[in-house]
Amino acid sequence: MLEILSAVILISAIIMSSLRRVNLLIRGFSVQSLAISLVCFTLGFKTGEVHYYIIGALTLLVKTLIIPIVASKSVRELKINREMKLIIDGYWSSILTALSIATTYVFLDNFNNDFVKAGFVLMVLGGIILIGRKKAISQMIGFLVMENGLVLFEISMIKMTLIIEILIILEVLMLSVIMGVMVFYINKAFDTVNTDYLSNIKE
Amino acid sequence: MIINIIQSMILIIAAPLFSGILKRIKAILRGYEGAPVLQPYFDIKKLLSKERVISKSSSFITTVGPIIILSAAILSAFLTPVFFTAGNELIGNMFILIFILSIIKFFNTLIGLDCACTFGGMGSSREMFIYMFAEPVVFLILAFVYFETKSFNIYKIAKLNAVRTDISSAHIVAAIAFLIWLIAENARMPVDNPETHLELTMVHEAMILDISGRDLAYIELASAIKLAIFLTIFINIFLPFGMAVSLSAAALIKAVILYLIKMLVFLLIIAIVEISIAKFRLFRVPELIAASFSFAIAAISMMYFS
Amino acid sequence: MFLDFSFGIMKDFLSLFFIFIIIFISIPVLIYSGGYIGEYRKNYSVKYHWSMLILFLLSMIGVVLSSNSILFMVFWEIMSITSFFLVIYEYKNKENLKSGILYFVMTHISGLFLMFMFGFIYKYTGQTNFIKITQMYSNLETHKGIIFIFALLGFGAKAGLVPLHPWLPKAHPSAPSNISALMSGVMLKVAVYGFIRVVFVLLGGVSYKYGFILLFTGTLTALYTIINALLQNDIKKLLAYSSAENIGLIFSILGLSIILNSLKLYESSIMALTAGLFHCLNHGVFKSLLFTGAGSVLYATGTKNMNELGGLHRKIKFTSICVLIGTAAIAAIPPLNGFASESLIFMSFIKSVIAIKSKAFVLMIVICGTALALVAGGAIYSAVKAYGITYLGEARSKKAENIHRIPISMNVGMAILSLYSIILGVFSPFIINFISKYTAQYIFIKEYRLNFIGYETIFISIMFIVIITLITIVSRILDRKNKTETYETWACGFNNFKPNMQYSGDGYSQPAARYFGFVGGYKKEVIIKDTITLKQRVHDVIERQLYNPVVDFITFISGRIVKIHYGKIQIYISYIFITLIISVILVLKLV
Amino acid sequence: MEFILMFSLLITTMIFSIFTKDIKKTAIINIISSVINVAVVIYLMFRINSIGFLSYMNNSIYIDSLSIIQMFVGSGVTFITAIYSYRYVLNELRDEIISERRARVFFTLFNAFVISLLIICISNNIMGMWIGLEGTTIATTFLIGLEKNKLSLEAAWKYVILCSIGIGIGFIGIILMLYSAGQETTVLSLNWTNLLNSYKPINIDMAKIAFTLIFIGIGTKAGFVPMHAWFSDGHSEAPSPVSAMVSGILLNIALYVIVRFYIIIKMVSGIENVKYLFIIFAMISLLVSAFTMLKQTNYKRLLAFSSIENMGIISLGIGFGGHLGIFGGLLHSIIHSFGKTLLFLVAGNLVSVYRTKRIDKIHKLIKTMPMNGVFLILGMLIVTGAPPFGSFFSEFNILMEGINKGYYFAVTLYALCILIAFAALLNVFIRMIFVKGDEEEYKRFDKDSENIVPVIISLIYVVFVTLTFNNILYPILSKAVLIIGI
Repeated sequence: MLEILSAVILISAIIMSSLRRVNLLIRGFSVQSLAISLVCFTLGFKTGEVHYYIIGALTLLVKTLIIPIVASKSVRELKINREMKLIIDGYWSSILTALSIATTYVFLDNFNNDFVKAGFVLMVLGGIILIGRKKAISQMIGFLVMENGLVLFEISMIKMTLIIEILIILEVLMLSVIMGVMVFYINKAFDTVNTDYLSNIKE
Repeated sequence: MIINIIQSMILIIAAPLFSGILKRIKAILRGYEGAPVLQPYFDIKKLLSKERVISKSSSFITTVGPIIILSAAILSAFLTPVFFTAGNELIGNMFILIFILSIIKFFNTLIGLDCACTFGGMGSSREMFIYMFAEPVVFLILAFVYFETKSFNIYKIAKLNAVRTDISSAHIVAAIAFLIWLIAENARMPVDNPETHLELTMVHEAMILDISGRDLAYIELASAIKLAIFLTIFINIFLPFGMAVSLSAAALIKAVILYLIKMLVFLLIIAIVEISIAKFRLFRVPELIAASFSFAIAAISMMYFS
Repeated sequence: MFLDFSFGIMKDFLSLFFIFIIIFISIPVLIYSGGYIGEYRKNYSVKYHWSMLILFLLSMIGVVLSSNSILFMVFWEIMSITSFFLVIYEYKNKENLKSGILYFVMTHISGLFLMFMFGFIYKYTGQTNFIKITQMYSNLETHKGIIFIFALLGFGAKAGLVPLHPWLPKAHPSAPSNISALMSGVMLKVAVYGFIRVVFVLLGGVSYKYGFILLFTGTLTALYTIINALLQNDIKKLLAYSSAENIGLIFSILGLSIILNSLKLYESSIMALTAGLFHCLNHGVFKSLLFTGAGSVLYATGTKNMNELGGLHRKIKFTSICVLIGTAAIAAIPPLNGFASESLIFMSFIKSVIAIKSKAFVLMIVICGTALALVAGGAIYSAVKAYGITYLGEARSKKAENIHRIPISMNVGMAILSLYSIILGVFSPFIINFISKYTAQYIFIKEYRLNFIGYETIFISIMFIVIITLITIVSRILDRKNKTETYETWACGFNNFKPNMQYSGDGYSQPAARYFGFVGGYKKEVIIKDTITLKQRVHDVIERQLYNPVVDFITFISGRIVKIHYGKIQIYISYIFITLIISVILVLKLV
Repeated sequence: MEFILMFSLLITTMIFSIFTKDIKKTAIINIISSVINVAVVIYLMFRINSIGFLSYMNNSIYIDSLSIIQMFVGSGVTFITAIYSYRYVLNELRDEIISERRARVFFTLFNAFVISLLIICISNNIMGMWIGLEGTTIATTFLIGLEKNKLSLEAAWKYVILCSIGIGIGFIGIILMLYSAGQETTVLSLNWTNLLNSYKPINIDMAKIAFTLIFIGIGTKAGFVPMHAWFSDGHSEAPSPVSAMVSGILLNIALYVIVRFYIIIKMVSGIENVKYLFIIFAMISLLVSAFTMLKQTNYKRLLAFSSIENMGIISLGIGFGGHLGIFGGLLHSIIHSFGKTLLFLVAGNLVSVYRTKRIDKIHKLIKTMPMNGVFLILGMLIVTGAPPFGSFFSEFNILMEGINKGYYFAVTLYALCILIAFAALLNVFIRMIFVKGDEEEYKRFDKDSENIVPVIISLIYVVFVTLTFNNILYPILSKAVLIIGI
C-alpha cells in the first residue's frame, strides 16, 4: 500500500512539473494531497497512533477538497487557465524533476524511508514550480506542493506532540488561505495574475 | 658690550659709504668718473629735507613701513660683529639675524602692494618669488655654518673661524653659495638692476616707486645698511681672519684695517660681477639660485660626508 | 564592567598643555563670535550655532582629557559631529553642504582608522585605559608598526596630511569664520595631541623607520599644500591650505623627534618635540587670528574672493592692523610667535644632523629640512599675497567699497589674538624652556633641564622697540619741517587709474604658478575674440587623481550590485535555492 | 502568571478590534494593552535579573536573559508603534486611503503579530518558535499589503512567498536536526533547554546540513542577503508603523531563533566553525546593502537596506564571538531596533505630508518640517553608530573583537561598509533636509508636530539604553552573552 502511494506521489510530481494548464495543476495537487492523506491513514492504521488520523483528515479536508475547489473556482472566475510562457518550460522542468528524484535517491541513500525521499522530491518540485511559473496562482500551488513535501517529511521522520503538529498544519492552511486571498486582490488590482507585472519595485 | 655698540654704529654710519664706493668702482670700471663716494649721504640728506608725497591709495603701511624697515636694518646691525668679537655675547643668533633681515623684505613687498600701483605689485610678486627660492639656500648655509662650528651664534662663529688656520675646500664652496645668495638678496645684478626703472628689470625699485621724501631716505639707507651687513656677515663667517678677539688697541686697529680691505675687495668683486653680467630674465633667476643651492649642498657634502 | 569606562582624566602635561591651547584660543574666538554671529541672525538660528559651538569646545576638551580609548573615541566622534553641523551651518549654499558631507565622510574615515588602532592596542594589551596601556608596552613591542600606521592615517586624516587633506580646503571655507578659526586653530591640534599621545606615550616611542615615514609625509604635505595655498584666490581656502602646511611642519618635526629618540639622541629629540608642541600653540594663535580676519572681511564685504577685494585698510583699519600682525606671525617675522617656533624647528633640524652618525639619515633629514625651508619661503609669499591683495591698494569691486561696520566684539577678539601673538613671540624663550622641561618626560628622561634658547629674543624686542621709537621721533621732527602731501599714485606717470590695473591675486602668484603650477593643477587659458580674456584655474590634483577615481569606482560597483534586485520574484526564489545549495556544499566541504 | 495576563490582554484587544466599529476606541485600547505589556516585561526583567531564568508549565515556557532582551525590544517597539498608529490610522481613514474595515484588520493583525512574537520569545519548544515565526508571516502579510494598491500587493506577495519558502526550509532543517540526534522525540526532547544539554548528533554531517538549512531558511526572515528581497520591497511599500515593527522586531526575533539553534549546535564538537556562516552572510549583507544604499531613490527602501546592513553588523558580532563581539551584537540589535523605529516613523510622517517616498521630491525639511528633520538627523546618527548613542559602542566593540580575534579581512570590509552606508545615508538626508527645491517658498506644515510623540519616545528608549547598558542593563546583557557563549 505505502509503496503504491509513494509511487503515486512521485508520478504526480513528474506530471505536475510539465503541466501548462492551471486547472490540471490543481487537480494534480489534489490527487497528490489525497495520496498523502492516505499515507497518513495507513501509518495511523499501522502504528495505531491517533495523530496520524488527524493529520490525514485535515489534509484530506483542506488540501484535497477546500483548496482545490476554491482554486479552480477562482481559475474559472479569473479565466486564467493556461500558462502562456513558462520560465522553465515543461520539457526542462520534467527533466529537472527526474534528475532531482535521481539525486535525492542517491544522496538520501541511508534513509530507509521512501517518504523522506518523496518529501524531498516534492520540495524540489515545489521550488521548480515556484521559479518556473509566472502566474501567481501556480506559484501558490508550487508553494503548497512544497508544504506537502514538508508534511511527508515530518510525519516520516520524527514524532511530535499532537498539538504542535496540528498547529503546524493549521498554519500552513492559514498561509494557503492568505495566498488565495492575495491572488484574488492581485487579480483585482492588476487585472492579471501574471507575476511579470509584479516587478515594479526594484533597485 | 660698548665696543659692540660702537662697531655696529660705525657699520651703520659707514653703510652708505660702501654703497658709494661700490657705485664709484662700477663707474670707474665702466670708464667714466661717476659720483663721489659720499654721494649716498648727500642723497639721503636731500631726501630727508624734501616734502613727503604719498599716494592717496596708500595705507598705514606706507607710514610705518619705512620706519620699521630702517629699524630692522639698524637692529640687525647691532646684532652683527664687525671687527671685534668676544665670542660670549648673549645676542647674535644667526636665525634671529636672518629673520630680522627678512622684516625688511616683508615690509618692502607690502609697500609695493600698498599704493595700488601696477609696478609695485609686480615688484612685490617678483621679490617674493625670488625669496621663496632663496630660502632653502639660507637653510643650507646656516646648516653648513653650524656643522663647521657647532654654533648658531655669529659672534662665536666669527671667533672660531678667526682663529682657524685650516680652510677646507667646503668652506670656499659654501662661501660662493653665500655670495650668490647675497647678490640675490640685495637686489644686485644679475637678479635685479638697482640702477634702472624699466618694467622688465625692476624688482626692488618697482616696489618703492611711489615712496618719496624721508620714507625713501629710510629705505635707501636701510638697503645700504643691509648690503653692508650682508657683506659683514659674509666676511665674519667665511673670512674672519685677523678679527680682534681681545680688546687691545693693536688688535683692533689691525682688525679694522683688515675689515676695510676685505670689504673693498668684495665690493670690487660685486662690481665686476655687476658690470660683466646682464640681468637675468625673472624666470632664469631660479637657475642662479639653484646654482647657489648646489654649491651649498656640495659644501655640506664635502664637509659632512668626507 | 568588562570595558573600563571609569571617568578618570588625564592630568599629565600633554593633556594640560592642549587644554591650555583650546581654552586660550577659544576665549578670544568666542568673543569674536559674539559679534560675528549677528550677521546670521536674519537667516539662520543663532541658538543652534551657540549650542553646537559650546558642544564642540567641550568635546575637544573631552578628547584631550579622556584617559580611556573608548571615551577618547566618543569625544572624538562628537567633535566630528558637532564640527560637521557647524560646517554646514550656512546650509542655504549647496556647496557648503557638499563640502560638509565630504568633511564628515573623511572624518568618519579617520575615526575608523582610530578604531582599528585602538582595536590593535586592545588586542595586544587587553586594555583600554591609557595609564594601564603605558604600563604594558612591552607587549606592544613587536606590533608597534601597525599601530603607528593606523595612528598616522587616523590622526593624519583629521589633521589634514596629504593625501588625506582634501576636506580641509573645502570645509574651512564653508564653515562660518569663527568656526574655521577654531577648527584650524584648535581642532587640528587635537589631532596632533592624539598622535603624540599614542605614538609617544602609549607606544613609548617607535623605531626610526616610522619617524622617517612621518618626516616624509609631513614634508610632502607642507610642500604640496603651500604651493596650493599660493595659487588660491579665496582667502579662506588659502588659509586652509596653509593650515595643512603647518600641520605638515608639525608632523615632520614630530617625525624628527621620533628618529632622534630611537637613535637615543634625547637632547635633540626633546628640542624637536618642544618645537612641535610650541608650533601647535603658535599656529593655533595666528591661524585663528587670520581666519577671524578673513571672517571680518567676509562680514564687511560679503566676499572672500581676493580679486574682488582690495583697499580694505581704509574702512576696517583696526582689523587690517590685527591681520597684519597675524600675517607677520605666519611669515615668521620676529619677534612674533611664528618666528619663535619656526626658527626652533629649523634649529632642531640643523642640530639633529650634527648628532646623527648614519650618513643616509643625515642626507634624508637635510633634504627634508631644505624642502621645509622652501615651504617657509612659500608661506611668506602666500601670507603677503593674502594680506596685500586683500587689504592694500584700491577696491577692485563694488563689494569692497560698500562696507558694513564691524561690531566691536569682533575687533576685541582679534585684538586679543594679536596680543597673544606678540606675547608668545617676545616671551618665547620662557615658554620654550618651560615646555621642554616637561617634554623630557615623553622622551624618557625624567629630570632634564635644558635651556635651548637664550633670552635674547626679549632683549632684541626691547631694542627693536627702542629703535622704532627713536626713528619715529626723528620722523616727527622731520615731518614738522617738511609737509606731507597726498596725490594720485604716480606709477611712472600714467594718469587714468583703474582698480583692475592693480596686480590681482592670480597675477601675484603667477611666477610661482609657472614653476609649480602642475602641483596645483594650474591651467591658463587665453581667449582672443573681441576682447582678450584670460582665465586661470586651479584644482586639487590629489583630489582629482585619487579621490574622483575612487568615487567613480564605488559608484560603478554599486551600479552593478544594485542590479541583483531585479524585481522578479522567480529570481529571488532562485537566489534562495542557489544560496542553499552552495552553502550546504561549502559547509559540508569546509566546516 | 504574567503571561496569561499578557496573552489574554492581547487576545481581548484583537477580538475587540475585530468587532468594534469605533476605530478610535480600538486604537486607545491597543495603546493601553501595549503599555501594560511594557510594564509586565519590565517587571519580568527585574525578576530575571535576580533569579536568572523563569520557567512555567512543565518547562514549556522558559525565559532567560536572551529572550527577555527580545521581549524588551518587542514590547518597546510595539508600544511606540501603537501610539503612532492611533494618529496614523485615523489620518489614513480621514484621507480615505484605507477603509474602516481595513483599519480594524490593521489592529487585529497588529495584535496577532505581537502574540506570535511573544510565542517565539517565551517558547521553550523549538517547534513553538517555528510556529511563532510562521505566525508573524501570517500576521504581517496583510499589514504590508494594507493599502491594497499595486505596489503594496506586489510587496506583500513577494513577502509571503519568499518568507514561506524560507520558513519551510527552516522547518526541514529543524526536523533534520532532531532526526540527527537519533533519539525518540517526545515533548521534552523538543525543548530547547533539553536539547542544549543532550543534543549529540549521530551523524555530524547531517547536523551541519540541518544548521545550514535553519540558517538559510530562518535567515530569509532575518533579512540576510541574498534572501533579503522581500525585506527591501516590503519596507518600501508597507505602512510606516508596520515597517517599523518588521524592521525593529521581526529581524531581531528571526536572528534570535537562529541564535537559539546556534547555541545548541556550537556545543557539538567538530562543528564549531558554523560561526563562519554568520560571518560570511554578514559580510555579504554588509557589502550588498551598503553599495545598494548609494543608489536608492526611495527613502523607505534606503532605510530597509540600512536595516539589512545593521543585521549584518549584529550577526558579524555574533559570528566573531567573544564577550565584546556578542555583547556588541546584542547591544546593537537593541539600539538599532529603536533607532530604526524612529526613522521609519519619521519617514511615515514625511509620507503622510508629502505623499511620496521619492528622495528627490522632498526638499528643505528644515523649513517645512523642522522637528521631523531634526529627528531624521538624530536617527541617522543612531543607526550609523555615532556617539554618544549606544550603537557607537556596539560597533566599536564588534570591531575590537574582530581585530582581537584576527578576522582582519572581515573587519576591513565591515569598516568599509559602515563608511559607505554612512555616506549614503548622510548624503540623502542632508539633501532632503537642507537643499532647496524649485518651490518659491517653504512654509511649515501643521502636520510636522502632529505625530511626533512616538518618535520622541523611541529617542528616549535609545537614550535610556545608551545610559544604562553599562550599568543597569549590564547584568542582563552579560548573562545573555554567557548564554550564547563566548
